Amino acid sequence: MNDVLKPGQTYDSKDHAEHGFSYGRPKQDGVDTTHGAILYLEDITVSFDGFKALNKLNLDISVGELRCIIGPNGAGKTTMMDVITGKTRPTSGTAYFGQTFDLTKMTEYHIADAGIGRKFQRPTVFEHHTVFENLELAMKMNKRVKPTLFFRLSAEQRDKIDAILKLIRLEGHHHRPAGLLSHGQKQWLEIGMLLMQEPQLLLLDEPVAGMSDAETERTAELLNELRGKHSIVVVEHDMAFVTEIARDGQVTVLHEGSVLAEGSMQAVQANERVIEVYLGR
Amino acid sequence: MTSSFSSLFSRPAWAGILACAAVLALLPILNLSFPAGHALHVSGYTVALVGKFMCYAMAALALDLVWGYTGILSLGHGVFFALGGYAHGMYLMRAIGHDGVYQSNLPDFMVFLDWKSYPWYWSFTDHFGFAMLLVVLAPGLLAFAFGFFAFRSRIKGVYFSIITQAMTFAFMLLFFRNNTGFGGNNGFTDFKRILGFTITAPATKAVLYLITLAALLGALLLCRWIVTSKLGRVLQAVRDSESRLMFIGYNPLWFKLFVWTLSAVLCGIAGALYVPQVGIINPSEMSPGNSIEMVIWAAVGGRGTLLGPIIGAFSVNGLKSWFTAAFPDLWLYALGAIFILVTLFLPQGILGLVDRFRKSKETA
Amino acid sequence: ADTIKVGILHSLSGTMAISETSLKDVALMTIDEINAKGGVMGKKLEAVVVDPASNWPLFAEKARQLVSQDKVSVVFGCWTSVSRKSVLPVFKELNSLLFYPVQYEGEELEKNVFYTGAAPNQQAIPAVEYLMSKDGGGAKRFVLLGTDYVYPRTTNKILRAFLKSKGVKESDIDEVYTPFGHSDYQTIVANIKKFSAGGKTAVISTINGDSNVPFYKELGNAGLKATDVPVVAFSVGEEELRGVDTKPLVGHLAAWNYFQSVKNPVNEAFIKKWKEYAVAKKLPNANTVVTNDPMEATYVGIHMWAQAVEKAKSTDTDKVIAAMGGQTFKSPSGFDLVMDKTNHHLHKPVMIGEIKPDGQFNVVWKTKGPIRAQPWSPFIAGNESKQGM
Amino acid sequence: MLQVEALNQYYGSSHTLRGVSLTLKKGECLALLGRNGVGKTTLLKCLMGVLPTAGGSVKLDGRDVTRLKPHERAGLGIAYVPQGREIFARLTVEENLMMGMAVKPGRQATGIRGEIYELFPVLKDMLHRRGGDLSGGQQQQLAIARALLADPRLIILDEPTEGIQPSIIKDIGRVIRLLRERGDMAILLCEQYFDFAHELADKFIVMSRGEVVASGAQADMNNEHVKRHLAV
Amino acid sequence: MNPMKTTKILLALLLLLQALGAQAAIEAGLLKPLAGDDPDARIESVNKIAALASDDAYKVLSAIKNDALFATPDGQVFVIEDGKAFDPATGKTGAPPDGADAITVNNRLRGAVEAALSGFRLLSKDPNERHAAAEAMQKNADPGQLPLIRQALAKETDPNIKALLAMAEATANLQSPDAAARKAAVQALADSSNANLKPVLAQMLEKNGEGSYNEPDEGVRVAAVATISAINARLARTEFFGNLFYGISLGSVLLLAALGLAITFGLMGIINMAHGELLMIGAYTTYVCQLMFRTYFPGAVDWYLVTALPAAFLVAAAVGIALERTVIRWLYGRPLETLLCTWGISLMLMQLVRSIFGAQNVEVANPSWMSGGVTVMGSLVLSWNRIVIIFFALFVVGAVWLILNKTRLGLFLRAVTQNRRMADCVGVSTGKIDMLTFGLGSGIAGLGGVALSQLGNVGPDLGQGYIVDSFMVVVLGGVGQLAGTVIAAIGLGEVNKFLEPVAGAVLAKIAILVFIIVFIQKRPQGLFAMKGRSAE
Ligand SMILES: Nc1ncnc2c1ncn2[C@@H]1O[C@H](COP(=O)(O)OP(=O)(O)OP(=O)(O)O)[C@@H](O)[C@H]1O
Ligand SMILES: Nc1ncnc2c1ncn2[C@@H]1O[C@H](COP(=O)(O)OP(=O)(O)OP(=O)(O)O)[C@@H](O)[C@H]1O
Ligand SMILES: NC(N)=O
Ligand SMILES: [Mg+2]
Ligand SMILES: [Mg+2]
Repeated sequence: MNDVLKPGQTYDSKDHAEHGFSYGRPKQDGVDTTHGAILYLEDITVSFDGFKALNKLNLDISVGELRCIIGPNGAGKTTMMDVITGKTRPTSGTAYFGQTFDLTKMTEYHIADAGIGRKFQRPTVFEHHTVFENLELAMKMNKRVKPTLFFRLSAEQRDKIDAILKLIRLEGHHHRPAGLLSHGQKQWLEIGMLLMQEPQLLLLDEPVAGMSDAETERTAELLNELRGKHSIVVVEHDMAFVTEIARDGQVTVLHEGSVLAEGSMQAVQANERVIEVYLGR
Repeated sequence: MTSSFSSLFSRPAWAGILACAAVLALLPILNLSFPAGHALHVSGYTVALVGKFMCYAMAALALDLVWGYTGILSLGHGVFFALGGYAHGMYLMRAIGHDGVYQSNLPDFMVFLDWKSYPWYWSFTDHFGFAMLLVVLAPGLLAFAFGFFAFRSRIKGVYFSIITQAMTFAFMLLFFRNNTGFGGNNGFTDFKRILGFTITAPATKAVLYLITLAALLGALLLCRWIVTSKLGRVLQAVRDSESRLMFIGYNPLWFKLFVWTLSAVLCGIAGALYVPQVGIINPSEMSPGNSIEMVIWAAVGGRGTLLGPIIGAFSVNGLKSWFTAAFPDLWLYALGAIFILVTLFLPQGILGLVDRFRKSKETA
Repeated sequence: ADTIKVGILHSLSGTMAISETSLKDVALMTIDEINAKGGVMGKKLEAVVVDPASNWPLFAEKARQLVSQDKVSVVFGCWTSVSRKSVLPVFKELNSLLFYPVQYEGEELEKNVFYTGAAPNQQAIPAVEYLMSKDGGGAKRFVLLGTDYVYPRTTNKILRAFLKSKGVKESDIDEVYTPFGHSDYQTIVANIKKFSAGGKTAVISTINGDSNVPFYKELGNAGLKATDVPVVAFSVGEEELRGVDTKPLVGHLAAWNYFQSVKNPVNEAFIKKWKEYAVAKKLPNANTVVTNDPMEATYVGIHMWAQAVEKAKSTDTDKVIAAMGGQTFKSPSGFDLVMDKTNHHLHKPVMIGEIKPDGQFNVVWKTKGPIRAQPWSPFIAGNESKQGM
Repeated sequence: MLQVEALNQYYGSSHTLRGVSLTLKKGECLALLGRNGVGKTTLLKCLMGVLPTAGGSVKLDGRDVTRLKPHERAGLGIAYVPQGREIFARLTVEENLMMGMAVKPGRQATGIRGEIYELFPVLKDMLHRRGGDLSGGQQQQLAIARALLADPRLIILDEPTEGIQPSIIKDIGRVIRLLRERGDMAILLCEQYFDFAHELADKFIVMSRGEVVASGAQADMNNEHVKRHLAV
Repeated sequence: MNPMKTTKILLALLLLLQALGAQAAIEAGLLKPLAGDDPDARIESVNKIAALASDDAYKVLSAIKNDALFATPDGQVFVIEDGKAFDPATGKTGAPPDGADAITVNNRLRGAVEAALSGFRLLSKDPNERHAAAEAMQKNADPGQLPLIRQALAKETDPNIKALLAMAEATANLQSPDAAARKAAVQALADSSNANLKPVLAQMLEKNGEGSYNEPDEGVRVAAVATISAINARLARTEFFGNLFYGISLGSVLLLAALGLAITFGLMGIINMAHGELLMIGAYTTYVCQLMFRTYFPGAVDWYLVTALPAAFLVAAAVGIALERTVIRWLYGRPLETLLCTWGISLMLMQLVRSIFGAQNVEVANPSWMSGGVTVMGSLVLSWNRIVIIFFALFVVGAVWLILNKTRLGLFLRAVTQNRRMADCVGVSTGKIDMLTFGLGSGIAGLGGVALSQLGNVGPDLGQGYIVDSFMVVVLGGVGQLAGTVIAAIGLGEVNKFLEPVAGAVLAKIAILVFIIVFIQKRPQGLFAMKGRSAE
């Protein structure tokens, strides 16, 4: 029984994608990104009883890019992530992961499996599992029933978990139930879980909310390390942090469900409309 | 493998389990080897009672697997128990042969409904092996089909509990109908023999008893192995936050379906062992109240511990048997009070009490 | 031992407690009565009461407990046929005795059981004959309405065959079943009304237990009067009517082998004793207690058993069985009831009563004397050969 | 007005608060600083009465409230904006605001003061939306508005800027400053956003592993000693 | 008994004596057989007495009907009412004689008396009496009654009664020797909704032994076909409305049973297995109120419900509050523990009631204004108790809705049930609100119990019969959704009642359960699911 896929090995996951069920198939290692973009959102509209949380939103993320998204409270940033991860079905519009994965037709676990990982705005971890188990659960492997039943942790995998534990500074806590962690610790744990998943696209919804300035800095360092290895989308309100990680990459400003401005951090910060609706004077 | 086998339980837990099993195994032997009146004699009534409790314990164990670990509260496990029982009962009915009231090769109730031959769904039930297959398949398939649709629709929490209750209630009404072909309200009773052995013979009873004990132990080990595997941790994650689990790439459907079906099958086996020992199976086993009682056994013993539900099934039923005879007019007060006191003062059940006791000793 | 233990196996909780609790009390009263006269063979009787809680497998367990743990000499108990069926194997296996006091469907004869209630020919058939007679209203069409279990099913099967033999067409018979505890009779009452448009109709009700009250309430409110569509019930007695407002039901019928309203000295003494007992033991609602047929059958059964033990000079099952045949007892029904020599059933008189506004019955018809039970109804094919054990 | 002395608290066997003491006067704003998981939220919960304390006392205007239930403390004028917002998810925004006035007698709790909408204009558009449907930042604003509606004498804010857009952080800052300047309210502000806290506080305390390790006036906040306790 | 003969005698003498208005005592010989036990003689005697058509005869016949006719062992007959004995043989009133016993009345005698009385009543002064008599007459009128009907018709002023009488006349005319009269009668009956006519008309269309139609006239047969289909159409419509009504009625019962649970379970999240017992307590409170009225205010016994409603509410609420304070309050946020605990409570409450009131059912009578029914569309009887209960259910739902949505208590209650800790922090005394909420839910269950007592059993197991249904209703409607509960209850009632005639009671019930299971698949959160983020 091989629990973990060897590089290059793939499972076919086409046939069940449209139905509401499928085995938890491991991701295809190669998302087809021949055109250089890993995520395309086109004309995405999400409407809740007439209220448009997203309004014809367009967004492209290229492979290896680190994109920051900012925007007023209620602009639709979280909703956008909901659409990408299959939590919310858009009312209209298309969303593609690479060339082949139509995200609007896939289930949450299938999307996760295909290589999109997400950190939620409110930290969500398995509260009754220990920190260690949280990481073990998130670890990249064949997530079907049988392999899970016969799974044995290898030394390599254990090392990986230990490394991550260190990274998120919860080494001493690995036997504690995650529910007993403080708010900020949960944030970290969730980032750790995300890393265990080894996704190609990371979605981080307000990763430094509730972190102290020092910790925010560390997170920025971490993201800078990951830059290039993964494609990353970060939503944040902390301008210092955004400036730090955006460097000279693109920053997108959402407002009322669509893109208000896009450009370098300096350009965006200077934008009158952005100042008016978001930054304030 | 052996090392992982022995690591299923802690050392003291193993000792306790094996000691209990040995004592239980001794009961029918004492019953057979010593004449009534002898100091070491154990009455047939006691053996029959303990045999019944072991079946209940197995049902409670099965329920704990889905409830305690996966957070799926079934208020309809009685239906699986009963289906296993009915499947075995069909064989036992056919084994009566011509010894029924009407000396027909049909069961009395069919003669009585003017049926001339067995309906199709009774085919092959005269073969013991096929009946045993049915014991597994009937509850298994029902659980699989029911679970598949329910879990696929992401029915959760009380909604799931209530539709399991609706399911068992519907089955009860269906089996109460005489036209359904399972003996209506009377169900199956008055069995004569099993595999050629007289069912009331003390030796047959002892063997049935020992098989039940073995099945219970086997089920315990199997469940324990499952919950300590990584799959067990996934199940608990399903219980705590199913949606989060999906975002890290698991499809909860198959995990839930796996334990749900397994649990139903274990429950069906318990029912199948119950029928020859108790001597009757009828639709009241599917009444919603019976399923709720199973939940109560698990809760009283300590949910999510596997051993707890077994202890719970023994203690609740033991008390009930004692109370109904000792205070026939007041027993419901006593039983009701116990349920209340257990929930208020032992939120982790009886096993929780043991834990607490051990902890307090450790710290002291 | 210096006492003789007797078991009492009636549900004191659950759905059947409604009917069975009073049987337990009557049994205890009868035992007191026998003890007051010196007991049996000079020994006092000692009752062992258990509660099988309307749960059929529990009946089997409790029966086993009574016989093998408590070592009782005889058990008085059960109400529903299913509870009887579930304890039968136990009594056979342990060769012990059960006295069953309720009317039932027949089709059974067990060496270890004495049936002190009515077989179908001692209740159902005479009742239908009465309905077809001029005095009973000359019914031409019949609704057979029952709870879906073996007693009503069997009884109706027998009645169908009987009606057929009387020339009633299939289309003039409607058979309807409801589940136990059914409580909404609107549709059924409307259908009865519809059916009765086709000619003089009577309803034969084998509804058991809790459902009777909603049925009768619906019947009363829908304006179906006994003079239009009489209902004859086989499981509704004085005890059940305590829970109903009987004014709208006046004239509807029940068939039994005993009614509280029967006038004779034995019955008067029986009722008086029961009322006094209820008060003395502070039974709930002691001031309104009533007697009914299964209570009488319990009373008769215990006395006959005691007589048989005296005769056999032993409580040994086989000896008592041998001594039971031919036992007579002066019963509250006003007749000397005889235990049949061979078939373990009593010879019983049949009575038909109409409901009175006070919840009692007005006996409008009865047999001249007790009649012999036919547990194997001649209206069921293949029963001709089965007469004895 | 608020006097906390030697407060201790345990989660099971772990000692989360170790003899925390602090005082706060009317019209003052105290910033509570510290790294993740040092026990800030725990302390605030103990002040509100949500968690039981194992030792020490909490006094409000000299009155010992250590044994009072949260609603009794609310009745005495403490309002709480918890970390994680704790909006009533299935009540509308308007109803959530009405809940803010739960401490007041029915007659005085008929309408929502317009002033609230001036402070948080977004809420006005959302009055009939369910609280749980709001975005994270909107919920945070709702939580603060809810607390203000009680007209408290002590307001406890647990990381009120978390997840809030910069312009509104400025607004919230303005609100807090306004309240402080009004002088009829004591403010206990737990904050990770140092500059924000620095701007608003009159004084501060720093916690580490359940203990107060530094405290002082606003002017001392930037000193090295303090920074060390906040660094990773 | 032959009704035709009866009415003939009756009629002849009636017409004869009416003019005289004679006031003669009844011969003792006529009365004596009434005291005997020869059924035929008694019937004959009834008919003869009826033929006297005097006030005394009316009195005697009514007395038979009302069980007020007594006989002494020597065969003297008295009407005994209000402690006074009237001797019809002498016309004197005095003290009741010793040893007088009520005469035995069976259905046959009662039927004869009713037939005889309906003749009297057709000409009664009371329009209600006349209406009832005309209605009875219209069911099976025969030609012998024609003169009587015509006479009544001539005198009748009330248009409703007139229409009924015309229908009765037509019914009687069906057997007229004159084909034209028969045809007119058949055509006139096209407006009838009397199902009893169908076999009569159908019989016209059947062939007799000689191969010719029973009805010789072609035209009459054609008319009969038309009339039958008209009656059928009307009956089908009636049946449809009947089912509709039965469904609403069943739905309102389910609703009343479930409404309290919609609060304790739906809002508070307590899996309250003792809910059924709270219904039961309401029903027993009704019983006790009735008992008090019977004992202390026998004159006003019809109004016992007026006190039973508040009493049941208060008693059930008090029991609920007691449970909440002693047991349930320790279990908030642990719904499954509440299941276990309330199951225990339910066992104890049932046993408590058994100990106090006995295991048997107790009798709760409908007050007279809730007895019987109103006839609509010709043949559909809508019983008063059900009509009252439908309106009562509406009232209770309305009240609950107001409390939940329009009061501060309702707001607090919803807040506490959603986030207990935060509600506490904003200053709501959660303990008090919990107590009041549980009390409210329990009290409403008590009100449900009052309603149930009017329809079915009042016994220790009453609640057990409704607990499963109640949970189904609340869950189907969507937990915490009052409107959902209402629609689910009515919907289940309707589905059940439209299925039942087709499938029978058992299969209908099974079908309903399957329907619930399937429906939940489609809407996993019930009918009125919470949508959006707030649902999580
Ligand atoms: N299920 C829903 N029903 C109704 N409205 C919703 C729902 N989900 C989101 N909304 C609304 O959609 C808008 C966008 O919400 P979203 O959470 O995406 O904002 P955001 O950009 O993430 O804001 P924040 O920075 O505050 O987290 C908000 O106004 C919110 O109230
Ligand atoms: N319910 C609990 N049971 C046990 N330990 C807990 C519980 N809640 C918090 N803790 C632990 O107590 C410590 C203090 O937690 P607290 O939430 O007070 O931290 P904090 O200072 O508010 O951190 P943050 O800045 O991340 O919000 C942490 O180590 C946390 O793991
Ligand atoms: N035998 C009966 N009434 O079940
Ligand atoms: Mg957001
Ligand atoms: Mg905190």
